[in-house]
Amino acid sequence: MKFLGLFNYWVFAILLVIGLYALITKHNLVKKIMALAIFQSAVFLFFITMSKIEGGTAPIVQAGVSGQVFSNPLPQVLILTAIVVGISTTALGLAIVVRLYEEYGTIEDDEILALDRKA
Amino acid sequence: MLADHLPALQVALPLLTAPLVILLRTGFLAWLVALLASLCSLGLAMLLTATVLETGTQHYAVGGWLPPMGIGLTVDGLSALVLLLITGASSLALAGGRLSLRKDIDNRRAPMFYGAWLISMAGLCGIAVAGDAFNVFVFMEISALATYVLIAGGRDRRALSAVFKYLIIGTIGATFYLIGVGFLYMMTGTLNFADIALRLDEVTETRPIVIAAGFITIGLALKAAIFPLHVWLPRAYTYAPNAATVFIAACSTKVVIYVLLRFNFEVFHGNLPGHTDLFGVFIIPLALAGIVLASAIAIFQTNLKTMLAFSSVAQIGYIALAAGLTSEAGLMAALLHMFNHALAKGTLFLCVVAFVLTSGSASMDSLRGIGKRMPWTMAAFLVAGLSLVGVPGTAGFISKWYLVVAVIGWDGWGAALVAAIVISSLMAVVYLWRFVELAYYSEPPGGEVVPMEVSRPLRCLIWFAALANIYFGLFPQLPLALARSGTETLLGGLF
Amino acid sequence: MTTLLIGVFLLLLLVITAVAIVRSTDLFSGVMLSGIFSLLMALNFFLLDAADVALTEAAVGAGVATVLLLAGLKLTPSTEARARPVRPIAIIVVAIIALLMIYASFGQPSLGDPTAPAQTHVAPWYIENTPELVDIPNIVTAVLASYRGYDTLGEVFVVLTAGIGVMFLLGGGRGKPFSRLHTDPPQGLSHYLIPKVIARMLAPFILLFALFIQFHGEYSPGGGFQAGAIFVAGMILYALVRGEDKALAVIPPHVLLWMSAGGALLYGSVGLLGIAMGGQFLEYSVLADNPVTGQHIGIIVIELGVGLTVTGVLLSIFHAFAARD
Amino acid sequence: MPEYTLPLMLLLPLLGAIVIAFSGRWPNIREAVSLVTAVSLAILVFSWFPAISDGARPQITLSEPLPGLSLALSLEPLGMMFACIASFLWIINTIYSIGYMRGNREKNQTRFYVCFALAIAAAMGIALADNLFTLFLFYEILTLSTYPLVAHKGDAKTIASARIYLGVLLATSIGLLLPAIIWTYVIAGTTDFTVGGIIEGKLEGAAVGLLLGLFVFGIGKAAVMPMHRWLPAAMVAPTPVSALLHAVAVVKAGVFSVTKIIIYIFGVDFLFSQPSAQWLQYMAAFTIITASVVALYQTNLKRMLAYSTIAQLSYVIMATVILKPLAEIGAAVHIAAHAFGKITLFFAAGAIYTASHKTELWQLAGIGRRMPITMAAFTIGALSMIGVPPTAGFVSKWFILAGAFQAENYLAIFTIIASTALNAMYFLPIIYFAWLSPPATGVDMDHGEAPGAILLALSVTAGLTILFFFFNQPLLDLEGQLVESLPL
Repeated sequence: MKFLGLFNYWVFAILLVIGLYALITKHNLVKKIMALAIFQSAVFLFFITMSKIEGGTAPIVQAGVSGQVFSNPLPQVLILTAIVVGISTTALGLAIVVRLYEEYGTIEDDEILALDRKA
Repeated sequence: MLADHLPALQVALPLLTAPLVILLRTGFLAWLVALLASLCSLGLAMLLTATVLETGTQHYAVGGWLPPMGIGLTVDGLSALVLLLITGASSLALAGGRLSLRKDIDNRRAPMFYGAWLISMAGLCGIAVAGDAFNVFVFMEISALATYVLIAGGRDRRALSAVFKYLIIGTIGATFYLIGVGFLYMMTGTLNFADIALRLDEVTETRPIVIAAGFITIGLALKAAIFPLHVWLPRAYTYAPNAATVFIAACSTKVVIYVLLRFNFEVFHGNLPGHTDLFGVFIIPLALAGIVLASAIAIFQTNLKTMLAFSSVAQIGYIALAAGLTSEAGLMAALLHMFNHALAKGTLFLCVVAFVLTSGSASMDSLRGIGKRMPWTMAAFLVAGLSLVGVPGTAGFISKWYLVVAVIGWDGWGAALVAAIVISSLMAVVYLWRFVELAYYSEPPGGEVVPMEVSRPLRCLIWFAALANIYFGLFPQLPLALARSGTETLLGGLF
Repeated sequence: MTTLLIGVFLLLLLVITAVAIVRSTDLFSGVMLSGIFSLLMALNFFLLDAADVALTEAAVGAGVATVLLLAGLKLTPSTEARARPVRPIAIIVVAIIALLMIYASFGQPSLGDPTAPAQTHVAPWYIENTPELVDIPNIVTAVLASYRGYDTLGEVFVVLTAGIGVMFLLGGGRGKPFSRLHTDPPQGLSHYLIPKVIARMLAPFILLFALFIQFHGEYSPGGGFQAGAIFVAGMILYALVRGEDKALAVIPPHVLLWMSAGGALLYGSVGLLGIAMGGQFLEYSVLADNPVTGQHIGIIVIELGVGLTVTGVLLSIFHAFAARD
Repeated sequence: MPEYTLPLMLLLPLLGAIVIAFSGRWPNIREAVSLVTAVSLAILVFSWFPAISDGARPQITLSEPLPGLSLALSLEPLGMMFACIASFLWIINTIYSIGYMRGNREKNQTRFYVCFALAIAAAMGIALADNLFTLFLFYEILTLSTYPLVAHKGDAKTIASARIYLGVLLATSIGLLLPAIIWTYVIAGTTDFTVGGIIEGKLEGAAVGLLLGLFVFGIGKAAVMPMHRWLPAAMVAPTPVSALLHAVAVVKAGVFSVTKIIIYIFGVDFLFSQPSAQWLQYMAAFTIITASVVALYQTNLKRMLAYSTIAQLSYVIMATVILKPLAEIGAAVHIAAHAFGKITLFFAAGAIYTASHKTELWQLAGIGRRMPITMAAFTIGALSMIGVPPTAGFVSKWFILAGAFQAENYLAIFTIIASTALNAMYFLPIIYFAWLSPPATGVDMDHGEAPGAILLALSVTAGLTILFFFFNQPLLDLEGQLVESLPL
């Protein structure tokens, strides 16, 4: 049971390193942005896992019902913010990629580096 | 009445001015409003500093909810020091960078640029006043995104590839930080710094805490460009618009180091057995490598901005080294060096703004003989350069002095560390002097010496900054008081 | 137990999808897989009692992010240059990180443990006191908008900054807004009958749903951000079907700019109003005689601000991408 | 005399520098300002002389950047003498410079005068320093302000030499002197110059020798081998600058600092009791002999004089570390005596260059007939270097030798005698050939004396070298106090 209870955390760890691996090794900039999204999603999973309480329900008070167990609202709030931060980063990153493609004609970072060196 | 709300206003003022700025129609107006907002922030920071020095640490509960339920703001000497840096650097860069920015940023896009500038500044201020670990993350991301925009404003296309790299590394760093905060929340159930520190004592299982310390330290080290995690910095500094470099180089990495110190000393130090040693063992070798190698790399640069950027990596190494000693003297040295290095680097980059304004490029070749063409600016560059080296009478000397005193007191390897500091100081002399010789004793491109000094207001501003380097070298009472109060808060948990 | 097993199954799917995203060399299928990844993630969040987050992840991850990535891919090559050899060193490094974290996990409270520190300190206070202090059913909204309203203010500015950045880089906002507005061939999918009809029918409902989410956020999952994202999804659908220029005619760029800036300003001025009325920054209790009413007013207004900014910014970003060749 | 006149000694040349910088367009005004500043500075400095002789010790603190580390000025006998020498010789050097710079039509003359005034301000700061921190501050300013002077010509060769000059001086000061100061501060808690020293009881054994080494080699301006490389390199500078380096300020600042540190930081008594500090006199002896031998092999006049200076500086060092009262007086007096002699020699070398563009020794044969005044002065200077009465050099050597006998220090005695012989061997032939030989073949002798300003300057210094032999009592009185105030 302990193992099953920690399974979420392991998936978090694995997703995190999959994203990190792709970030390090991939040269395609769009791919890097996707990898960044996986990387960040892993952290979302981590926080939301933390918020779950056994037998709990979403923290919305229903009129007339008492004695409910609510899952922890705080990590959820944090992740709402983090998701927004993530999409903002993605948008900005993509805009930079588009501009890079217009300037260099490629979105592979090793080719961009080679062009920079030549200059 | 407003005096009670200074911590919140410090962030709210520039933050809320930004949306107004992007609605403006011309670059000049946007610049003017941004400058005014920046100056007002500087004023607020001064008021706040005075208040902190007079009455001690300021606490503020946003929304009227007391921490740890709500988000608390905490302003102590250390925050005040960082606030002064941020707002001062921003005002200086905006005031001195008008013409330069007008060249770099076309009028149509300028309001967006200045809006991003204000948001970046507000984000940094937000970090400096935050008392909440997640709030730090939010404002770190605000300032980071805005800073990416600032850097992407560079005219060279390499600014784009530089900023993309920065974006990826910055995001990894911030996410690592967030993971660390998550582990801390998991084990303590709170996000408030002071509260985390309080409740860490009760945690019997420390494995997740150690992992949290690791993630936070590495994540922040990435953003602070501590060697060898600095790869994003030199290109970002080099290709950013010159005036933006003044601002970014003076304070953005410092603010991250500020968070690093906050966390490692206020939260972990004293609560996590062996953390202090581990922190030193981790950070000191990296700092040393950074100090020596980055200085060496700086010697071989052909672009003035890149040279100064590598010098920044080395100087960050000094700060990290001093902090890694985890002693009172070491922390004093670290905090002072944050202030003094910002002062020197800000002045140097401001001179670069002036150089590029008249000669069009920051490559060493095009700056030959600049000392004859722009004697005033070059002299100011020299003064700030001496401060960077740590010549007595300049601000840089004060922090180097503290650093060496702290290092000598460190048992075991004191002499070796002193040697490293000395060697890198000498390398600083070498890379600076390479440029000084070039500026004074080689023929300008085209052969003729045409006086082409920048406008008088800019010259005055540059000299104002240069003289500040001397003033704080002779009368360092203000940064000393702030650093001392900051050291006390940081080590508060220990004594 | 069943939910737990479903969770395990979903998580395994997540890992497989992630690997597939990394391994695919066709970026289009990568984008699609990313969308699936987000949906799976959203399902997982739902299982973990995080309804608001699930909704947001679905709207943002599967919706907005996918659209943005597609818009980006339209302007850049859509395949990776070539397959690259696997780097053993990188694998070793990340494997070590993973192992360390798994090692650390044995010191962590397991999933759902009600005695974990995270569940016993601040969180119960929110659950106990919200009915009395803020009196809205959705505690997530209460925390988001009131207790941690300062973070949310920051969040709005993150969005605004992204918008500023994209407009700065790709054009938009004031002045000569988008490089290509009126081109001869009919834009969008308007010449296909079925999508046209469906979209015509769907778009108003989507917009209506967005408004519901906006103003019902206190009672059920949702709020300004989700509403904004859904509203934008509706507008994008409209733009895809009727063409860019039509969509821009409905909400012109300078209006989007005003919305973006205005929303953020609205939020901020509520904060300053709190100071003006004798409270702290972002203190809503002082906005009315009755503190609880004050909280309600504050939350509604700032959620509106969030919605405005998110809509304005996301649409501006979309147009900025879409208008580029 | 009120104490606020102490900072005035720094401000005066500083102010002069600013005014000079702004009057660059009118050379006459510029040089008049230089001269006026120099004269008023000298008046100011000399007016303190009687008071200091009577035992006054004015002190003033300007700022205290760090606790226990202040920017403070004070005046004591050693500093008084250094200030007198520097300020007085500045006047003469200014007169000489006017003749030299105009005579050779040098470029960038304004920069020259500005930097010169700055260097003097720095030298005053060193003379008045009340603690190691203040000393270090002005020491670095002196290095930096003389760099443009050394690099004056601005061609590639000059720049390379100036780089050595700056490199050695900055590297030694940052690399060795600064750590030594910080070390002192850490163990003693202060860096104030205190009668009797501040180290005693805080440091023992080999560490004392190490600290002394850091100080002595850190003060590269004292040119103890192997830190002497900068001095021959700096010979590319115009002659007035060489005079500044060798006589007025720079090397004097070096030996002055070493002497002051030995007396007021270590304490003579304490150092005498430390075997680990004895290496310094061997080093000094080695430097004296080696530099003299090297001088013997030089063919360029100025380079020969440079090596002669290196040897003479180590005289002062050695005299100081004999650690006996008479020797300490000798050390102090030798700073003055060498200043008069060496400035005369350099003025003469510059006069020869200005009048005939001769720089090599073999070209000087028979030049005495063409330039009698110059060569007469040169002869007096050379005799003073050797230590022949009635010149200044004799007085100081006498005291040093007396001190050495008092200490029964045979190493010092032998070194002094041997080096005197060596000095004679390289100076006397020049004098002989200059006066008595016919010109070498192929050397033009169709020139006369140098311009009047130059002649005036070198006559004055030559005269002083002689006069010092007869009228040295005030200085001996002053430095006698140094000894009385030392617990010997």
